[in-house]
Amino acid sequence: MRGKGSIGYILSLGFTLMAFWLAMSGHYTPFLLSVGVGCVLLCVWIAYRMHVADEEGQPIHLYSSAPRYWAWLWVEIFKSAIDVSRRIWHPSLPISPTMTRVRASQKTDVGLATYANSITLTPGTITTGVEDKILTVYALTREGADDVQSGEMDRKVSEFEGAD
Amino acid sequence: MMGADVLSAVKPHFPILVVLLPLLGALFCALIQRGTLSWLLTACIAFVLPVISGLMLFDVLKTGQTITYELGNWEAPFGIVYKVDGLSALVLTLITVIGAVIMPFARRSVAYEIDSHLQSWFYTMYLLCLAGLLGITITGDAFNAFVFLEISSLSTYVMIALGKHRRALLASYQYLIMGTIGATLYVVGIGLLYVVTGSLNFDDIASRLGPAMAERSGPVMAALGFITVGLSLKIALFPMHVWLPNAYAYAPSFATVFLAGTATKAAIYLLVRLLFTVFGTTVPFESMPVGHVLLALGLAGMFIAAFAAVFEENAKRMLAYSSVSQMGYIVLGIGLANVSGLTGALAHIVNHAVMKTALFLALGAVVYRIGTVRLGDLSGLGRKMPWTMVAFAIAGMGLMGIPGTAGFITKWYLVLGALEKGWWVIVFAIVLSSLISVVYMGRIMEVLWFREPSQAAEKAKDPPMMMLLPLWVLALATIYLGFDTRLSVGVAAPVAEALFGGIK
Amino acid sequence: MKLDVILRVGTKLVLPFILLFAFYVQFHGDYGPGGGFQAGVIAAGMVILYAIIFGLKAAQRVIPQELVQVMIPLGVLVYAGTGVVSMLLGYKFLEYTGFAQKFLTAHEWGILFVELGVFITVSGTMSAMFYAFVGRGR
Amino acid sequence: MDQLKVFVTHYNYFITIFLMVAGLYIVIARGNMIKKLIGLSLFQTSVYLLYLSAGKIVGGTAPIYDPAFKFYSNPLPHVLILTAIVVGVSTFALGLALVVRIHEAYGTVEEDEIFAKDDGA
Amino acid sequence: MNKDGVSGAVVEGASVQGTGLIKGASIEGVPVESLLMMVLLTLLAVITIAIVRQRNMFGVVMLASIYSFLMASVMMVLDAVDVAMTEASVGAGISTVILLATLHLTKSVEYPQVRGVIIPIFVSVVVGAALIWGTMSLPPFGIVDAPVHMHTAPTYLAASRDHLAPPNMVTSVLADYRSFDTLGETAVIFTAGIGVLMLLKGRRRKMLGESEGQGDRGGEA
Amino acid sequence: MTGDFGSPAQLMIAALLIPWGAAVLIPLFHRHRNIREFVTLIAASGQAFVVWSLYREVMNTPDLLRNGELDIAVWQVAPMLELAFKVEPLGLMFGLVASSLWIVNSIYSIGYMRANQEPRQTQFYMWFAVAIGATMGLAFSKNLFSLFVFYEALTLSTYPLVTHKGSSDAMKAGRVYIGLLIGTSMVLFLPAIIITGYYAGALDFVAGGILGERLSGPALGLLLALFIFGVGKAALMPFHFWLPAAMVAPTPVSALLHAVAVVKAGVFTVVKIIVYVFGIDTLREAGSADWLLWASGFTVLAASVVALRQDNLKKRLAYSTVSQLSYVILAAAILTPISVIGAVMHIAGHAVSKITLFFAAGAIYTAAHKTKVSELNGIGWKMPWTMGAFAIGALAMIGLPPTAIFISKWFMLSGSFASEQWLPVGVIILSTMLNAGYFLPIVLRAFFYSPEGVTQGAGSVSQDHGEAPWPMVLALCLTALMTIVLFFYPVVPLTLARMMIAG
Amino acid sequence: MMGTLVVDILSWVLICAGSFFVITGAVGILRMPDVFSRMHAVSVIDTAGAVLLVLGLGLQAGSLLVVFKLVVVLGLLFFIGPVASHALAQAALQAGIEPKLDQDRRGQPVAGEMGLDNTANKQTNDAGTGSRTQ
Amino acid sequence: MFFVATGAVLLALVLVVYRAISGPTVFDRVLAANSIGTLAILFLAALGFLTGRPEWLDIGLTYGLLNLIGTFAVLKFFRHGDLAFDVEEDGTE
Ligand code: NA
Ligand code: NA
Repeated sequence: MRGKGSIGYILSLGFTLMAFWLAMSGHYTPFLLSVGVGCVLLCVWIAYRMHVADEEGQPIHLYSSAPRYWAWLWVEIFKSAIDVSRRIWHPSLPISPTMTRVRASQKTDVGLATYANSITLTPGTITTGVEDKILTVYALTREGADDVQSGEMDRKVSEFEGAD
Repeated sequence: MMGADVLSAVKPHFPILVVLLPLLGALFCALIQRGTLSWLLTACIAFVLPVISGLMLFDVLKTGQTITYELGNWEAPFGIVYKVDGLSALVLTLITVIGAVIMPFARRSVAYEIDSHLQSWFYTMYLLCLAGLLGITITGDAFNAFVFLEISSLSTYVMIALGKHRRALLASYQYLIMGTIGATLYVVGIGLLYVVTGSLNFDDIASRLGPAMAERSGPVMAALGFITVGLSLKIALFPMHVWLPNAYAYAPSFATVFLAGTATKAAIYLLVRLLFTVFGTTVPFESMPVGHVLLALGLAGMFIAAFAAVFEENAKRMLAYSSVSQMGYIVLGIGLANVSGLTGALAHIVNHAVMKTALFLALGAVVYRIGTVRLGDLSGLGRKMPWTMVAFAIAGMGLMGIPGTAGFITKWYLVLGALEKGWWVIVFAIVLSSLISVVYMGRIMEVLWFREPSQAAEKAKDPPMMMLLPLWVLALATIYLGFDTRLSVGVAAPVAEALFGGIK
Repeated sequence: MKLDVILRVGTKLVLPFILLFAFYVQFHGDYGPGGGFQAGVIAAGMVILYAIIFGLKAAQRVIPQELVQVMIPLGVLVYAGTGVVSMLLGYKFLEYTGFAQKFLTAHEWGILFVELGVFITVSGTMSAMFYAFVGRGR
Repeated sequence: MDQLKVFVTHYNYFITIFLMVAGLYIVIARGNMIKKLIGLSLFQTSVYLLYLSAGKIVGGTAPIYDPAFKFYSNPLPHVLILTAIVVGVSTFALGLALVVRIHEAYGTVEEDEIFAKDDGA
Repeated sequence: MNKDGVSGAVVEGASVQGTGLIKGASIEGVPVESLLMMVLLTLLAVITIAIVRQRNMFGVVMLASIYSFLMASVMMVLDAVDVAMTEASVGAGISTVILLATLHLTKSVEYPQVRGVIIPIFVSVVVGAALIWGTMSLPPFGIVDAPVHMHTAPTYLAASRDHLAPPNMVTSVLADYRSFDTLGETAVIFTAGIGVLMLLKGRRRKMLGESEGQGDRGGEA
Repeated sequence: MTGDFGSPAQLMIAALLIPWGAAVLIPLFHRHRNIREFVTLIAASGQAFVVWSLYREVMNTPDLLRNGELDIAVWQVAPMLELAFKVEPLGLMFGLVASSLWIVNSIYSIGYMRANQEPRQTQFYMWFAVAIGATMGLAFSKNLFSLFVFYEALTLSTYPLVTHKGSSDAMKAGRVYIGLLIGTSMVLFLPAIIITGYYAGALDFVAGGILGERLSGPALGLLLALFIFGVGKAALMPFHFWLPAAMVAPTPVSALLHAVAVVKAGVFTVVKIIVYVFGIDTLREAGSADWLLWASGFTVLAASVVALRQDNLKKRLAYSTVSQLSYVILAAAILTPISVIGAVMHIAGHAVSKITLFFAAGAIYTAAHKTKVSELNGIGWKMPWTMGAFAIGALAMIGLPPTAIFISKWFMLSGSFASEQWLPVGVIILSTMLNAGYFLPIVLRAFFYSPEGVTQGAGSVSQDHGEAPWPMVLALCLTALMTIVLFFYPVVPLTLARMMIAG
Repeated sequence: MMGTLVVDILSWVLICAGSFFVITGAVGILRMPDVFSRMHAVSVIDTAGAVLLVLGLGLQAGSLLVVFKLVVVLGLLFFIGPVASHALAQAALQAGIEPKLDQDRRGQPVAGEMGLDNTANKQTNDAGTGSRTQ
Repeated sequence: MFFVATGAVLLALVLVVYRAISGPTVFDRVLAANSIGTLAILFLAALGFLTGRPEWLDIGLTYGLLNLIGTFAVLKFFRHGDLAFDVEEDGTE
């Protein structure tokens, strides 16, 4: 699982890092550019030593399907945010906290992490634990718990993960 | 020819070299990781430093002019400037000489008391502390002084904590707390001064303080108060001395030896520098009762700490309390606010450093031989370690202020200072407290010389030549400085006059 | 599962960027906030984060104890060395003017060197401290 | 109204003083050595505020030159405080290391208990 | 360096203060910046009280980390961007981590209520009173013609403006004008680093005085 | 001008250095006690010879004391503080006494230390030499600073001697000894010196004094008090009790304390200060020394009364010393030239007679192991030489002819009569009676009482012990002889005293 | 001219909305009954509040550099938010703190991949007293 | 409009600080600390725009990164006490 990454992951990391540097820098003198290249190389080397330049650290295979998934997630997030806000401002604080467990259908750890984090990102639900592909979820309301258990997000993440 | 060329090329850099050499030495010691090699390096550096500072002192005295060195070539209020005048040259020379003299002692003492894998780092700390103290003494910048104060403080905390007894840790912790409070109060004071004058350079602040004082006296006075209290903590002025006895008692012998002679002296230097050069005597001694406060605390310290020393059972702690008491003399001399008093105080900085270092060196040798300094264990050591103990006795007499020793000279000037003010009570107080010092030194001498050897002392013998040498150099210096005062009073008197002349 | 997947995946993603961000802070100190100290702390932060998630031994495999230990004096040496070099060039200690023809360039070089020194010492020290604290008693 | 003005224009200093006093209070009044060190840090932190407040110009900007701006707060206090922060964290780390060792040697980090174990030395 | 020329230029604009960047923004004559800062400072004070009162060490750590964030925000308002960055990284990051490590090593979580409060309060009040007395006549916050802004600062600004130094004056002062201070600062870190290693590296050894009958004075050196 | 053995200045330097040389040499012969003691004897003889030669030079050319030839500035320590030596009549007289008695005491010591098998004899001889060295420095001091340096050196060098036995009693006595002497000197003497320096601007001993009109009467009196009580070695009550306490020391040490050096240094200092710092005339005109008559008179009488009640022989001798020392102070306090001559005479006379008494006491202890007066019945017949010498010493203490002290008392009385001061007259007469009261019984017991607790006849008693070892007897006979010689031939002290008064 | 006005209005809307969510979240942190429920309020700030606010600011940025940095900030917030919440929830549970639950479905069989029978779950309303299988 | 943003964040900050102080559990404080970290970042962003120098968002990034490290440290502290706990080393999980 923690084997050293292939050359593809390393290149990907290098390019991403260089892009990051260029975007952040704002000063494009020869000196700073060469320093940038040097720093990126150093970072890549250390990342390589740390075994983080692998399919977990550089999920290049997911880049293509990401936009669609994120767009869907955004809508979910805002819907939930508005719901939670409504409950917060409601004088009687109408919440019904619920703990539940759901099975995740993702094949990889990245996919699993994406699923768990998506649950947490969505206001109203939090993943409190991951054990053998079973997520423990804490929801602010029963409806929230029902939504998670309905498995729609699970499917979306699996699609996102599985799309080639 | 070559040598002269090199010297003339290097000479302008003397001020920075005094601080830079120990700093570089510390770095290399940290990289070397070999105890003996580090010691060798440290010793080489420690012996070069007094030459440099001695040459500077000589220059300053001969020409009567200050040596300045602009770091990064940025002139005074914009950058940091090193400045060597009589006062700083005196203290620089003192610290470097002490730092060098004790080096032969270091090797075996450190090898005996510090774990072998830490020895090289220990010399790192020593050199850092040295660099810090020298930096405080040479800088002309108030904030730079703080930075170097902290270098010396942090390295001191570490050195103290390396004592073998667990109380060393506690002592270090307590010193860390109090020392940090002191340094922070100092920074607050400097900050207030900066706010009203816009400057950090000692001379520049001094020249801008007049108008600032006229406009806003509150911050200036508050600054004075904070700086005085802050530095008093580092000086271990009563009642802010509580960190010192344990720190000196439980630190490794070599650390104690070094600190006892130098650490508080650099802080005193800084206080004198600020009170006289920056605040210019009028503010501290006329507008505010700083002089009287120092006087009162100095007196209280002289007595209370001396009494504590009388009843102490641990020889190192006894000497540590004695240090607090002796600091009282110095502060008293400052508080007298006249030339004689200040001369006495400055001379005592030198004299006390010499005597106290010698005393702690002797105790260091005792630790090396019998591993304890409990008074009960020292019985009869005079006969078992005669060379060590005769030197101890000589330095001890100096501490009592017996004429013919360095300690007497100090008291002479302090009493003259008090007489000039017509303060008879202080005359007698000085005299009475020397009597107490006779009592506690007498107590330890009696144990050493006139009792049958204890079990611990039975097998003791004089330490190796290397450890005796520094001890004897300083013991003889105690007598020498009691007769030839050109190096103490001879420098201190014109310096004191200059410090007072600055405002007239 | 040996490591919490959420933490592991997240950390892996972000680690190289932390380090690069540290370098960014280091080298853009002339134009914006930052410099050797801040960069050093952030870089050490990366080491610490790695150690927290993957364990001390793993961290010490990547950034060995000996390395951080040498970095502590090395940075100061770089800093002081800059000053020594300026002295050897015939200028005062830490006077950068001799490093290049143009005043500004020379001083930028000087600043670069000393900030580098700060970075090395700070990152080394912070990592070493972390190692020392969490390594105590094991 | 004048008093209000003084209050407003010196509010920074008052808070500085408050932080300082609070830090000092913790150092003196608390026996837990870790808490003491935190108090010490607070005490030091207050100094930052003192310096930085003095360096600020209302309507000014950060001292990073840009032709669009005319007033810059004074950079010198910033530099000094950077140094002070470094000193602070160094002291703090060293203090904590000492506390760790003290705990190993005494089995506690409560000053009173330690003094009791060491019969007041 | 012609300091007078530069400082003159700055003082010239003294009359237009408050019209700088937050355009005309002031509420009841109090500039917006001051207002923001007063709120943040008040929060800082409140957190401080909480730290004083909190006896759970873990809670203290968290409050201290909050304190750092607030302090860093204050620093931002005070235009000290470099300092804010440092405070955030040190206060919220390194300090917290090391503190937590210490808490683990010392098992110190909750400490007992101890000690009298009279003396501490007395000392604190004296220090506070002295400071209040000292600061009452300090220049008001934020004015342009305080001594601090008239003396050396214009030179630093001029150098950056005239392209004799990098735009970030903090960098040029830190690493050039006062680079020796920074060398000292680096040496402080070095000292602390080596010091911590000396104290904590390696195996735990028994120290004198740790044996049975603690408090005996035997074998002390 | 050069004498037979070098110029006067060379003699003076030799006089100052010989004891120190001995102190260095003695420890080198730690293992060879004969050589060690030979060194002591040679040094003592050399010392005496040198000082007497110096005296001869001075007598030959009295200008020597005034032309600055015997005036050696060793080192300027600081402004006003100068380590300097100068020979003047009083100091020369003290030097003569001390160096002469060193020989005798050395002879006696050899006998005493060997007979009693005392431990650490090398240390004893070494410290003794150091003490003599300090005494010489003190005697020839040119100023108060130098005098004080050697005054303290004397105290410190005699401390190991006082505590020589190392017993807890000895330690306790040592503590009292050093505590009182260092204490008074630090707390009173030293400030007095500094005050003098501050007001007079100098610390030199100058004929007629250096203070002049600078201080008013009461202030002058106060300063005088600081000096007199500060010189604890003069043992003016209430700072006298170190002297009886120090009796635990071996007899040669007691001799050193009471006769050769320590207490003599005390009264010497007092006289020197009164004469050369204050000036007799200054003091008399200011009337600042009247209290001193009372104080010293009280001590003379009170100490005598205490001595009457002592059974321990050495204690009785000690209190006698306290009393006799105050004679010197009393004489000086009369403030007439003639009484001051009496003071000088008394220093010499008391030295030789009191050393005789102590030698005798030590001989009794060595031979008979007796320390109490009540045990001395009939001892005179077993130790005739010793007790004979003792009788001479006792006569001297009472002030009867043909002993030296008769002369000094005579001068004192003359001075009082001349200045019509009746208090000293009364004191001297009364104390003479008291002296007789505590010394005559000893002599009577020794020769006329029969031994107690001994049932056998007088003939058999003489078998249990005889005289002490011969060096001791020799020494005490010599000193007894000196006591008498000084009566018939008082020219040396007298001349010097007159020279002193003449200035 | 028209363009800037539109951008300004859009900014206003976004910033106001963002501010609303930020304050809402803060109020939630105050009002919610226990630490777990408060986490939900936090995530309102972390997500909706932050995004809207940053978007509103981004429209006013004027330079691509600032926009990019804003994006990075946002990314970081998105990253920190869930990870921190997850970490905190885990830590709290680890420390033995139990959420005040209206319903605890942990004891029930885990819903399979198909995500069925949530109706069955609704019936068992055992208010957190259900036995935990671990 | 930047003032609105800054003010809103500040108001939120005040509320969260209240939570930080009142607790009641340490986890409430951790939660508050975390939120304050987020709010501080938003505050910095808004303040940058308010004062006309929005480019110093680097500081916000620094906040975020170190806040993350701090949070992870807290988690590790509660899960294992020991910050350097390593599963492979101890193997008890
Ligand atoms: Na959520
Ligand atoms: Na910078």
